[in-house]
Amino acid sequence: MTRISGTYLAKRLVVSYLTLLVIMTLLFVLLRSMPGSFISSMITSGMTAEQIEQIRETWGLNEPLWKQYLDFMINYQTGNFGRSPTYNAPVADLMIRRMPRTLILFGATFLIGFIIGPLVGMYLGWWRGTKKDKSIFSTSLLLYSMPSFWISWLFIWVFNYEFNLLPSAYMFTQFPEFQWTAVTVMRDVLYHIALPIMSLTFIGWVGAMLIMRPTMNQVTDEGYVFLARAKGLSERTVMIKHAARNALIPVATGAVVGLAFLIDGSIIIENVFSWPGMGQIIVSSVLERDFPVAQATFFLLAVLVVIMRLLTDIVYTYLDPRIKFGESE
Amino acid sequence: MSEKQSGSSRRRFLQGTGVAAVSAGLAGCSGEGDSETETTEESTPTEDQTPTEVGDAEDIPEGGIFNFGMGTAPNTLNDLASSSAYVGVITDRIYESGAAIDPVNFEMHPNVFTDWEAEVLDETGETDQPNVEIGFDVRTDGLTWNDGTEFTVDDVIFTYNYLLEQNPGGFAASLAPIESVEEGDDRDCLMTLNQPNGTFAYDQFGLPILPRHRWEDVDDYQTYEPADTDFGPVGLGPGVVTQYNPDTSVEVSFAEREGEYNLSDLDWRSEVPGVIPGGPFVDAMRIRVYSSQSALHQALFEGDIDTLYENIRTSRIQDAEDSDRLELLDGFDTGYGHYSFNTRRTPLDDTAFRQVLGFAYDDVYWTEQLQRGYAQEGDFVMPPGYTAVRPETDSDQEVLEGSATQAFSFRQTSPSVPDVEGIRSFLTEGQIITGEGGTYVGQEYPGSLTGVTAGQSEPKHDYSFGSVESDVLVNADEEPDQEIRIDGELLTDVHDGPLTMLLSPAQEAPQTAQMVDDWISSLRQIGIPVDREVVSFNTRVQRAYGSEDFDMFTMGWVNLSPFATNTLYSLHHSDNADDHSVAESEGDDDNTDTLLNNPMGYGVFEDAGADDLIDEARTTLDPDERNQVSRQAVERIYLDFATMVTGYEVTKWPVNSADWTGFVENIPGPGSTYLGTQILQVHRNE
Amino acid sequence: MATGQGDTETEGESYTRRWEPRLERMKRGWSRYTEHKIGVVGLIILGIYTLWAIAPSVFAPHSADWVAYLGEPPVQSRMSAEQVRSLPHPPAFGDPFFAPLGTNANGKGILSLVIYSARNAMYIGLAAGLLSSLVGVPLGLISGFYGDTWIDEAIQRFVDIMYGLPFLPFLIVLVAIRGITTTNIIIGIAVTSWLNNCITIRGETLSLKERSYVESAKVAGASDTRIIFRHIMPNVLPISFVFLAQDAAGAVIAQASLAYLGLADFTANSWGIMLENIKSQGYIFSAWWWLIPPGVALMLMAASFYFIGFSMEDVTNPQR
Amino acid sequence: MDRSDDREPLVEIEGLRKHFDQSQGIIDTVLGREPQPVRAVDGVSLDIYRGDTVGIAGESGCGKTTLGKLLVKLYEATEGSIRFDGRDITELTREDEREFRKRVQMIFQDPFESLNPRMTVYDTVSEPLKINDMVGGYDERRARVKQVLEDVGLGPAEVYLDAFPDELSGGERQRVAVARALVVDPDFVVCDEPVSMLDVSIRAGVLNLMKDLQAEYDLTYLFISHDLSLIRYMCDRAGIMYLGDLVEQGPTDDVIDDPKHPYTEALFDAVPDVELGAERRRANATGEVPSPRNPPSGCRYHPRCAHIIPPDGWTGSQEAFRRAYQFKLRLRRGELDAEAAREEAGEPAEALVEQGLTLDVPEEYRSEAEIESGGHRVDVGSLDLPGDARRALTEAAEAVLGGEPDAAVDAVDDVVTTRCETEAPEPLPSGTRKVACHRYDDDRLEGIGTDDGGLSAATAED
Repeated sequence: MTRISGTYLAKRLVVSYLTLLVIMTLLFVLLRSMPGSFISSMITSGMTAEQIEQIRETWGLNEPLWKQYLDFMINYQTGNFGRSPTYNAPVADLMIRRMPRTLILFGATFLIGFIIGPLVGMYLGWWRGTKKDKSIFSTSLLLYSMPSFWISWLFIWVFNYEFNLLPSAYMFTQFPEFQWTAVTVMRDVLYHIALPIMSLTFIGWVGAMLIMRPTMNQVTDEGYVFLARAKGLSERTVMIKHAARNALIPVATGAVVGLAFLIDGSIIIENVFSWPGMGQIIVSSVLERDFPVAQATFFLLAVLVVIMRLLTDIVYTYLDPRIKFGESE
Repeated sequence: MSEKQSGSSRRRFLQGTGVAAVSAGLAGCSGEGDSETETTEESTPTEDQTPTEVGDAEDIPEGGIFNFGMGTAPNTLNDLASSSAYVGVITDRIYESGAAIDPVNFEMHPNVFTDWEAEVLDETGETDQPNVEIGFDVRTDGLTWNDGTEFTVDDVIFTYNYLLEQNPGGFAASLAPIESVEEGDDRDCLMTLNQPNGTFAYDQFGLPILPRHRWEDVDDYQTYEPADTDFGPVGLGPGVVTQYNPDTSVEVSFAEREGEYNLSDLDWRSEVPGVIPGGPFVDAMRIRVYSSQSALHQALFEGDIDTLYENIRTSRIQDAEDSDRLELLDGFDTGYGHYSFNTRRTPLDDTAFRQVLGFAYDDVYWTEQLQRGYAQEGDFVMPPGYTAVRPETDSDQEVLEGSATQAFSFRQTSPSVPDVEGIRSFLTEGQIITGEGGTYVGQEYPGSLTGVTAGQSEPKHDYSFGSVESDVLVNADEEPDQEIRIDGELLTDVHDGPLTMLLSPAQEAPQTAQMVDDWISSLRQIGIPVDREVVSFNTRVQRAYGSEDFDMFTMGWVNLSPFATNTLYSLHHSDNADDHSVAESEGDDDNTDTLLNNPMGYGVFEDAGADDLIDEARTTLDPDERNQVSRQAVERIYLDFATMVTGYEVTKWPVNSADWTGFVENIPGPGSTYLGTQILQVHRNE
Repeated sequence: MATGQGDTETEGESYTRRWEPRLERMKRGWSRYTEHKIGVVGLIILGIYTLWAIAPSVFAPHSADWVAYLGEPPVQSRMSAEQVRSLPHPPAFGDPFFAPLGTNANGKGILSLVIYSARNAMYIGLAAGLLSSLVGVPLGLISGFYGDTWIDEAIQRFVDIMYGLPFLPFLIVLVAIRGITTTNIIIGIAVTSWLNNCITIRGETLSLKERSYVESAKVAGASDTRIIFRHIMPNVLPISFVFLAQDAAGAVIAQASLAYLGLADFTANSWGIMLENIKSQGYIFSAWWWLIPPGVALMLMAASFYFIGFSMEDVTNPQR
Repeated sequence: MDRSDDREPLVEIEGLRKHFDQSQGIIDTVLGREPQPVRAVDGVSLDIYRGDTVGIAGESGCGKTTLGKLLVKLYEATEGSIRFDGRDITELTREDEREFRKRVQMIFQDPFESLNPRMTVYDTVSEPLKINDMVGGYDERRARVKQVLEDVGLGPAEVYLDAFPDELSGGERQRVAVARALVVDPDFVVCDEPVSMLDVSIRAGVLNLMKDLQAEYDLTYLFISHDLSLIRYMCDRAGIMYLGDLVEQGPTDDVIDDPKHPYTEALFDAVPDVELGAERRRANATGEVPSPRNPPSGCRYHPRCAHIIPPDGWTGSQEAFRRAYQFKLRLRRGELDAEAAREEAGEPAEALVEQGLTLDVPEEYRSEAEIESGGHRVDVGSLDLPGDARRALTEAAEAVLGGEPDAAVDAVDDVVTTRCETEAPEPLPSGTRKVACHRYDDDRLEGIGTDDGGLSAATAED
């Protein structure tokens, strides 16, 4: 069982880092190519040229672009994300405040989606071609085709507007009157997260299912499954213990795709449900040309994606000992 | 009109997401309630300078928490650095200013300053205008900072000098005329202005008073964040910030304020109809932030909040009326929506041509169809609630209704169909509405109300109509039969392409987009090649106000001054316009990327401008005289038609009347501009 | 040599004989496709949408400019205040007007708008799908064919970088830079969605080029171009069609998401815009006839693309 | 020998090497890391005569397929030369290359992979004609294709012309592959395991067909297979490959009946059915095939060799040396299990020596003690191990137990040495063939050595 070699890991880390640098460069160029600037909302009638110059200086816009670029690249190496003009606060504070909220939403959705998805995919792959498979598969494709905001509205309509069962805004009760204990806070968060998660996972699990189904189907033809069956093990045992384990590998890699879905989904969902995370500000910061915030959110999401890619590679090796990275055959 | 700018001493943007849904039926109507009230002397305070115990207040039940909702997050508690109206919802509870305006009569009253007196000096400063010295006294008795610290005259002097030194963008216009503020001999303080200003109590006394012990050490106001300090922002106001989660919720407590607050007990309050002295009566105001208007309204109807910022959206008015819990309070617009034209460009340089653009604007479609009656037809650059400076004042015409306000109303052959032939002959016959009475495109015009005339007496260009040739019109769905010629040439040749209207993406203002469509369609039917370009708010601000690179654009103003002069100066005076005619020849000193509020270039050219009237109004100290000149300026601006006022909103402010009472109605911006008044007097129902 | 057997055939006959087997093959492929019910359903749905897109006026009860109470343009009158207040109007069948799915707040018929919007969605879906295939497939082919060279490395690093830019926010920036028009939205979607195509096609090409039929073509002297176009491309195309279908579905949904965020061309008739309008005008919970149809139409279009795509995958994938 | 005298070789291979670079990432290049190539073919020299069928045999991974592909120019050689019909094929002009492509063809192993699933039989078979512009019109081409198809036994051709590969059986496919190779009327065909993927029942048909076609088309074959019986059946001459090099080549019958190289010997031992009725044995070779990325020095086979040559002064038996050498190898690879030795009863160093002297070979070659202990120990006493060697081993074992592996290696290095480890043997003529083994160095120079009585197979007779 080869594990990942140190040099391979080091190499991947270096490549990931370089990739991030390029992404940052791209980000800088893209964001600065947008017309307009946050400075528009700060400059007012009657201001003197010096005042305007002073504002530009405060926000570092008077520097030549290459200098701004260099500052950006260098500052980010030291974790200095700058200051947001629209929030009048260090961007890092903003990120620290909002990132965990988004990660909670991400994490929960990811977990649920990647439990339901592969399970259903396993089932469908195993029974591929049967009526059950066909009907469930086509239904799930229908779900997959729904715009996430639309399904959110439908859920809010049913669960909030009509029956008032679940709240449609915030991550927890604002101005709570109950005692703050671990249990109450937990319950409160669960109560609030229910609708956003339902909306996201309602669509999200299909992605994992789509990956699981064909690979599961493929492994059913493999010898070891045949062998397990021949041994007289029950269908269920064979399906879960022998086939599914091996079919999980592509699902692990598919997690990156799932992440992309989550990022897109969370932008929409956070906006629909007043969930105060990263998704909310990423759109508004672009629209308001708040470059420091936009840069930081994009950057952090890129870091997330890059880390996930790395992790999936590692998970990959552990799931499938046949695959060796950085090892010669 | 989803995005607006505020034209008061503070420029505040309602950020893109806030729907400024126009509301309120015409029933119960505009200006009627208090239209007789004249704007009175505001430079001299009313007599009462000491707080009095108000008998009524004792009967008013105190306590309770008032829940407030907003659709945009307040990003900071730094009142100086922010221009967001949503920040003001919080900071206006914290900071007080020298003088206060009452929302009913628009009079200036003592607030932190007890009384004042202005004297025009002989000497002149850098400007050619005579300097003015204002002496004022400061209320130090019975008033403390909200952290309990003692308030002194020194704080006031510090504030003005600090602001002069830092010159925050939002206050620049009010600070510019201030020469100095120092300790006085007879009076507590002496302020010197470099020019006479009849509305100094509104402008210069409207600046927030800052605590020296907090701001002294702040070297750069822009990066200071009061929310990060252990107490939060310190001011003279009734509130303290006790919880601040800018993304979701903020609590402003009145019960937990340290020290004494007596500004709501001032005598003048009991004399203003509808105003209840003695507040605030609630323990706290809790502000919840929602990420969308849908969520915000959802919360209102679910009872999570008692009211929301600004307005209820049109689509929920019926629901609110059906609700037992909610009541809709009527109010007025504090600004106007407009289409503005770049008078530097041919043929927009011609008043006659611009007036035709007005003939094509279907006001009724806008107010009745798109806004469902929750908007008023636009005419003058002062909203109908500011009666003192409306040209109808001193005439027999009703506000908004008189035929003199209908000079540029939609010319139609049958409902919603433009009178193409009539409009074309208006142009070809060389007609122009100068202010003289007459019949223009089949509609009577009685002549101007104030006797002013337009800057131009006859058209600049020779207009004719010929075969359709420009691409825009050839491909147009409207299929016009003729196209306009300007001095014998195609518009697209004279102007280098069709006229282009800049408007926002329809995300929150689909009605505006629809209206522009309808207007463009009418213009095309007439034979004028017009196109449309969708650009985001920021881009539009930059294109229009920054580089003046536009033909026409749509936007709106809120929070205009009820005293007109300041607003007229900053929005319609040539001082606030870049003169691009100079750019080509001599240097670009006169052309900056500064966001100047007069992008039309109105007043830059001789044939269209109200500079003289505005200048006169600004330096006139007598209020009556000043208002009269202002009215003339307003009508001149109307006739010159560099900016087309498309409408005023009818405000419907939803409040939870089942639990709360004490609101003032029929004032401008009841849920926004004068939200402070409401918060001071809201109290529990018995 | 072997013509001695006496089979003298004309040009035409020989031509038919050459093509017959291909037709036969297509027929067989088709019959294999039709075994997948969802594929057929997808085709039927898409067929209906295509008809809507080509001739909406035949199917819609009104034109897209029709307005409740007033009828088709040119309109010579206005709605009364009461009429305006009745909007958005629930489904009506002749009294006071005919609008089987009701109207929106401006009095436009929902059914008509839904039908007229098919063209926009079709256009965006197919154009974006095609465009992203046109980028992704050649890049994947090149990357795979020159696997393990600097060309491949460069393309793969580029893909890595693009993966690091989250799709929707990146799209927002692109649209912000280039302006909000349908064309730019399509370009934006294509620019961000070719990655999966590229990676899959690359993998496929990598394995195909190791097949011995490619080697035997090389032994016979085939050029790189011939190998790519004659041997690899035909084996890769079916998958790229699958991706085209999936990209098209993704594009339709992405456009709706952009519309939700207010970044779509509002003058176009589109389902996303209809949904954006119901949000911005505030009728989400009060006009189900306006909320449901555009969403269902969108869902069915995306689903039909998915249906077709996955059925094709089954057909082209010889596994089963 | 007789055949080679009167004919010109069609293909002459000299010192051919093909090294595959492990893909070099940017990072490696930046860091200047040395690539460690896979030495797939490493110094092959071989002549193939017109009309011959030359077989190449060897375990999978020994480089025989690479050799085949080098011959048809699918790969460029890293070093060495291939001359086809007198011309170096690495220096062909465009025109010559065209000619070369017509004259040299290859038949691949897997008929399921070697036919493009999206091309009909006609398209596939006619493709080389089209590429090389060989036959004029469509009809002519079609006729040519039909004829070849019928030649390969796919008649009537009409039935097959428009068929797709997935409609054909494996045998039919391979016949199509043969037809494709023959359609250009080549001189030389490389057959890479042409029947290994086919059912046993149809192998003979295809093989016989190939034999028939050889006569009909006047072909020269290079026949690559791991199956020695096939080689024997098909080939006039055979070459045995090990780790990229030919260790022995000569007339098939000679090579098979009388293998000279220890590897050949082991290889044939491994094949039970070379001679029917012969006693079934397993290869007397230790361990596994080493990585071609880092092949052993000297004779590549020496670590596994049963006949490894003791140094001149060796007083013990050859078997004892072989075991002592295994001890040294284990020592170097760090495979000696000190823990296990400590747990054993008795002296740990002794136990370690016993452990190190075991042979990882099939049971029939093991000593009794080994069999008893399950391959973990040998009875040192029964081995004819010279005293100094014995001492060196014990010393080394103690060093290992003391945690000084370097010292351990030093201890045995001087005592347990062999020419096989240090000198690469040249393929030298030995009778009718060429053998690359040091045992035959002396043979050529001064007759066969006398001290290799341990040889289990027949010794060389000349």
